[in-house]
Amino acid sequence: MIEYLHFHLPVLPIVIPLMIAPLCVLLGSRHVANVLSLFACWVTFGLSLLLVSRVCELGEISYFLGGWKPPYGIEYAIDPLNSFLMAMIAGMGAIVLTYSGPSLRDEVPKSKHYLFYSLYLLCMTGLMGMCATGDLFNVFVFLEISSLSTYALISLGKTRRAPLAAFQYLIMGTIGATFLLIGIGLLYQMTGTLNMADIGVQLERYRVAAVIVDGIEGPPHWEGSRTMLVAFAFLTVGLCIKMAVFPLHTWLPNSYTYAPSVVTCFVAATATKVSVYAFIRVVFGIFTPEFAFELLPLDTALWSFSLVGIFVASIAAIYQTNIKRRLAYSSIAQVGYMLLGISMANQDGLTAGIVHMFNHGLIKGALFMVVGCFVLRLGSVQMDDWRGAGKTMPWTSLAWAIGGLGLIGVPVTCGFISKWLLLTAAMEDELYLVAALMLISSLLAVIYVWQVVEVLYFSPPSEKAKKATEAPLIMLVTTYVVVAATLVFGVWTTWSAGLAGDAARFLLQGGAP
Amino acid sequence: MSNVTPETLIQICMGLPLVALVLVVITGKIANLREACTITISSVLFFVTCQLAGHVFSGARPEWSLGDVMMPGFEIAFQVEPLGMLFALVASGLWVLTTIYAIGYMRGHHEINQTRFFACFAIAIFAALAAAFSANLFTLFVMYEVMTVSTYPLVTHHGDEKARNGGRVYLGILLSTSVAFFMLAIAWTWSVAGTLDFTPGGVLAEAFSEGKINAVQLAILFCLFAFGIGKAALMPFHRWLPAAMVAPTPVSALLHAVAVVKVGVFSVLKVAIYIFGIDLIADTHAGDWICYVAAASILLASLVAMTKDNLKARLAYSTISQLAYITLGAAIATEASMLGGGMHIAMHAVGKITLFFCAGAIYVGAHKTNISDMRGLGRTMPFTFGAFLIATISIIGLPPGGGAWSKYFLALGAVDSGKAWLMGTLMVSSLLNIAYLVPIPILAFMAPTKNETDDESHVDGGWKIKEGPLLCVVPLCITAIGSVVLFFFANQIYQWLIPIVQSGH
Amino acid sequence: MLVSVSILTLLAVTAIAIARIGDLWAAVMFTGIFSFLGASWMLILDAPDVAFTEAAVGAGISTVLMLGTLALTGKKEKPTKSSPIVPLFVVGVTGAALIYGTLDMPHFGDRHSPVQTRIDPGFVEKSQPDMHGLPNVVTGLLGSYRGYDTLGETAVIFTAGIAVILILRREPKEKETERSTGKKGKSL
Amino acid sequence: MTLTEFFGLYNYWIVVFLMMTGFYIVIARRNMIKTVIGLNIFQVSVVLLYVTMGKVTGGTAPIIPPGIAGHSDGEHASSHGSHDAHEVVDHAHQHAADAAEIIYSNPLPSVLMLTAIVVGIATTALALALIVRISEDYGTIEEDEILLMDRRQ
Amino acid sequence: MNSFPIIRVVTKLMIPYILLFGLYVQFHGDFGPGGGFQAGVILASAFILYGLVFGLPAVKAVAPTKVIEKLIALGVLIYAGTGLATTLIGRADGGHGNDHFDHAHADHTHSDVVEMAQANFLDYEALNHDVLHGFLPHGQHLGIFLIELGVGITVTAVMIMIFYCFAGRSERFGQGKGAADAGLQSTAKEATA
Repeated sequence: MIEYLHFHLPVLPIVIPLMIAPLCVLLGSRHVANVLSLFACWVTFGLSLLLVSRVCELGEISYFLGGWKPPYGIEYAIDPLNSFLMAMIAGMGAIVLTYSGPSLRDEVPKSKHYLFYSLYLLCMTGLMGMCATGDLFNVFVFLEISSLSTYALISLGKTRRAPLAAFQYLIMGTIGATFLLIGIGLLYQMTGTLNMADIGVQLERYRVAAVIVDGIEGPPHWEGSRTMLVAFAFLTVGLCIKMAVFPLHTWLPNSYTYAPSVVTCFVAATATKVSVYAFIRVVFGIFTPEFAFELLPLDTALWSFSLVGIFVASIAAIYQTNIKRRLAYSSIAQVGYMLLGISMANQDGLTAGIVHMFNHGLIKGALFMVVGCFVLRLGSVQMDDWRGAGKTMPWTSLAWAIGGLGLIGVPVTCGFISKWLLLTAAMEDELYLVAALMLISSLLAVIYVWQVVEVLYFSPPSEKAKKATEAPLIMLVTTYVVVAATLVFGVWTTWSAGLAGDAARFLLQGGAP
Repeated sequence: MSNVTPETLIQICMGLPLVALVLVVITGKIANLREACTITISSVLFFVTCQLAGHVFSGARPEWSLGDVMMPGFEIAFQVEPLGMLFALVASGLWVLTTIYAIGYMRGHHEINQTRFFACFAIAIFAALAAAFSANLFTLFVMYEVMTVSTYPLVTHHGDEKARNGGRVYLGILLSTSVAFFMLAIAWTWSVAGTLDFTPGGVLAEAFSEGKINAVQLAILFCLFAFGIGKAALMPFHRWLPAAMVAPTPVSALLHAVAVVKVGVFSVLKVAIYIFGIDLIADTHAGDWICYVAAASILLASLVAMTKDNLKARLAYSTISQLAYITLGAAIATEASMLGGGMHIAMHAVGKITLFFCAGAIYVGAHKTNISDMRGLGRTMPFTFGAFLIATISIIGLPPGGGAWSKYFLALGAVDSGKAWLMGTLMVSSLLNIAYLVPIPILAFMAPTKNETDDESHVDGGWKIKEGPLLCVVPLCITAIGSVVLFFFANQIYQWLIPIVQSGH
Repeated sequence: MLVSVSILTLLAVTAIAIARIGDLWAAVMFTGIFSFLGASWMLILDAPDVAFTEAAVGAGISTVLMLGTLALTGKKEKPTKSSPIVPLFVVGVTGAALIYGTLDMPHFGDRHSPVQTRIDPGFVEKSQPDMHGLPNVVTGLLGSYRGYDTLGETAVIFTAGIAVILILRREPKEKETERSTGKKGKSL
Repeated sequence: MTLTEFFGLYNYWIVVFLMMTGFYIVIARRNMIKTVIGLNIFQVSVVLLYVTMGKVTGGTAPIIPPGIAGHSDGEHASSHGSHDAHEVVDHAHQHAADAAEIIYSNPLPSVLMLTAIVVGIATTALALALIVRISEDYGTIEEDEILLMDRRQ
Repeated sequence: MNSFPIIRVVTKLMIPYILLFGLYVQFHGDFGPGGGFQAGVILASAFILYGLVFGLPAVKAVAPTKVIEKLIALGVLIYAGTGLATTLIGRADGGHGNDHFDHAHADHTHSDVVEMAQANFLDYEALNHDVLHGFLPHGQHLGIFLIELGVGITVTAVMIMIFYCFAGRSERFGQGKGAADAGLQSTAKEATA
């Protein structure tokens, strides 16, 4: 049994939810589907943790699907980075699903629950699959699984704007996916292979050693670089749409706002991070950072876009009265921090970017879970209706305050760790301006988080808040588990920052997937 | 107790407030039990701190690290040196008194959410101790922020509009300065020096000699630290202090005397001594700009204090002025000025807490907040105003108040460094201190009450003593006596602190 | 050559027609034709499986689906007021980038391009022993070598099916009302 | 720009043109069905791009003719099981050699595009379902009008 | 409906052939173009045609919604189940599947996997068996057959389900009239308007 488990460990966390999803539909009962999906999520989480420990122990693990080695078949390449991310996705998936019960009953008609569970599992499958795979086309396929299920899940929202938001996301998302597909096609055209590691090796053939003129080493140079360049551009743009980088973020606020609370929790905690991961893979696993950052001025472009995005989105967040939308804009800003780290392309910066993926997932998950509790009890996401809820829902409000501190990046929360790492990385790189702007921008978070805290605690209660009672125990407990995690990973960072550091080292040592 | 190693004592010291926190939360429903727990633990803590102080002042430098939980280079580690020890002693000693006082005040005033109050109080003390013991800037920063956040619920305790506005300014200024300047400065230090450990003699000297940072940059860095440590309330980032006056008086006492402001100036001193090094500041004149700012703060805050009729507001501006002394001490960067700054932490703490205790006692006892309403009040509250007078003397810097010594050393430092004009500043400020503090007790004792016939306490021609609750009055008497005792005890403190300025040589 | 040029020309013409036409019904029909032309060209490019699928999907299913949707919504597109400058600019830049990208590409039909040579032996040769003589190499590839992609594809279809049920299935009336009233009861 | 380059690449350029037309329809049109039509054209064009890559001049479809595939005509369905496995392999190899004489176009792009087409139709179906819902809820499928309605609310 | 008897008759005549063609494409995919997906589309089109002409209730009587819904899931389960089965079987007698397979000769890229007596997910070599020789296909063939079956079932069911859902939204159509009627009526309305 153990041997079997160890051997198939890379594929089981993806296959289990993938199989349970149709099973939920086949059995067609709400309760059975609930139990099954919970089982699937927690088992997946357990397996991914096991996978992380295996990777730490053995190093990179390859798994050949169908027994066909690349370049013929599809390979699963598990390394510190993606196993880490998979564990996070599965963990968030499991905890959010455990949390979901009361909120789901409130927001989604009961007769649709089993379908919801099925799609939820599929979404998780898609995200996990995107992480695990070492095959570029397979990324596309799993991206689409997760995207399609996300569109449908978003459209489940109560208002009529939910289907509209889903449609807008669908259009943007499909454009992104098609761009990705074009990029993959161009790369395939140049290399004849789809395996990421293999593409990396093949692209090296196009590389011409740097010409030394008058003792000065010229810039490195690639043959056929025009196609590579365009391929890279299309992959980048496609993924940027998916991760909601600033000018391409238009789909995100509506999607997060109008989706059912549970969906927002899960999607906000995981989906954009997976795209960021895919981007990291493209930059470091396929193209070299040399290609991306020296041949192209990508780093400058990235950090300027990130910073503009951080400021614009943070300021936009301040002006939102709808709290879900406020957090959605904050998510756009936070993606900027991740890209900022990645754009530095060194050990520290990359570590910061990766660790922020993880930390922000936790924090945003926690905050949206809090929003879910409020929505259940207050029936509203408008700040006006939340007034004074701190008195009738003290525990939920406290969770918001702690989670908010994480978002701001106050010490002892995990948000601080990522901010700190990013800051030191920027200073190391002598990007003083970036460092200063980043710090100032993070103050904007204080405003948009604390406005809500003040509304909760210092305003006379609204009609809704007066009548409200504390959220159901199961939702509170799960929310506090995530909130506690943001604190734990703010102090004990061996696991988060340590693993992220390993992952960054792995990527920078040319560790192709 | 003697068989306990100093390392363990550190752990106990920082563990006790957390134990108190847990106990307070658990026993929250039963007020007497809750407060018994707090008092017991704070007393034990003071005792343990004294034990530890015995070790540290006799030359031990116990260390304790949280182990491998943080990223390499940034670790939570503790090491106790005399300056931190002194701060810890002050904090833990005054915690006992503040707790006793708070019980009297909170009950006398029927405050809500007392459990939350005591819980946050415990966290703040924990943060103060941890900051005092911190072995590197990173730990210091973490604890500094923990304190900011944990005191926010204390400041906004009343939960009304006024509290919200006060809290907004409090959190806004403290968080933004710490994030925008302090954090940047730390990261800069890290990238230049490669370490954040507090090292006798400073860590930046080497980087300076290697040319990684020049004199102007050093000065900028020093400014970043001085302004970034917003709790030191250097102008123009001082607004949070008066804003935080919306808090209940024990909190104000905690903020202004024990924990918050002291952790600020303590951090400034610590950075000046252990990150820059006295010699480096003196050689590169990195602190000159801050000298001007601090001197200006001293005078301006005193002037503003004179205009305030609200007692707590006047005390708040007085605090700003007094804190600037300590920052000034750090910026002047001579041995004497550093020692003076260090001593002033203790002297001012004891003096200022007395004043705040008095303000609270007046509020509880007579429901007066404005100075102009306190005419003749000294006759009904002689102990309170007596203590107020004694503390005033210490704050002004007159013998036999403890403050005399610290100001003496600061002046000495100013002369040493060749900035004789600072002497003038100190003199003027002392005069201003007299001008805004002394009238209060005089008014209370000498002036007739505004409307004597209406005064209930004026019965049968005699003055009936009507003090605040006993639990309020006893602590303030103790601290008033303490501020006098410190005058005679100053040599001892001087001896304790000597190693911090000498270890660099 | 002539055939392919004419098909390509027709494709381009159809595409422009679709872009310009205001009547949705006609646009859908033209889309079907576009797919069909595309399928024909795929046949010329030696991809009968893709051509078959494209014909079934593009000219069949998606046309039917769109017509069905049109029957439920409306057939006329309202003229847009927004200026086409920005979209044209975006499309122009994207297109120019792609054209630029093609310049270093192996030429059409090149037998020595990486696509043809990277995998050696190629799938056609390799699949014969591997698949025990399966004639249609595409099926072997689809089912076995890249069977996992196909599993993903099936999952996508499954997702779409479930999603459409979720979005469009009408809930029984009484349950709907029960839900709206029941919710109020619960929140108390 | 040489003539060979032109003839070697004009296929791609036309495909690019088609892609961009589709892309233009997607981003310029405010009618939702038109947007979906645009997506369809965009995707079909990408399929064409891939399929174009797989083509070899003078090649044929990657389906091995029955004669070469090593099985007597008309026995496809049941032949494999009845053979001894080694025999199958031998057969296969022999005929693989035969097969090598014929040039086959690369089957991999076809396979990828089969998947992509399926993904495309799945997306279309989902999009259309959403359009039906939106049309029922708002009474229109013009994005401008819907945004206006939402703003007024 | 009565107004178009010809359509009804032609439809009834066509449907068996469409079904037959669908099955052919399903099971002949190994040899010519086609496979589960195309077959699924064709099979579904037979049902859709039936529904279009005879109305939604009629086709739902033949293929009830519940059944179709289960079939959607069943197909995926068959596919993924095949994959899971290979891992489980491969474990039970892993070596077996590769006994008569000449690695070096065939350049089969199985790695050390085989020595560990484990078959990877979707490795159909594990499906070699000794039962019903000559009737049931072997290894890769059996695997491809099964997964194509899974794809076929899912695609058929999904296509039918999509049709049901869209048709169910049309009020006129949902009442039992054919879409042909509905469409004609609406065009007639437009003409008069």
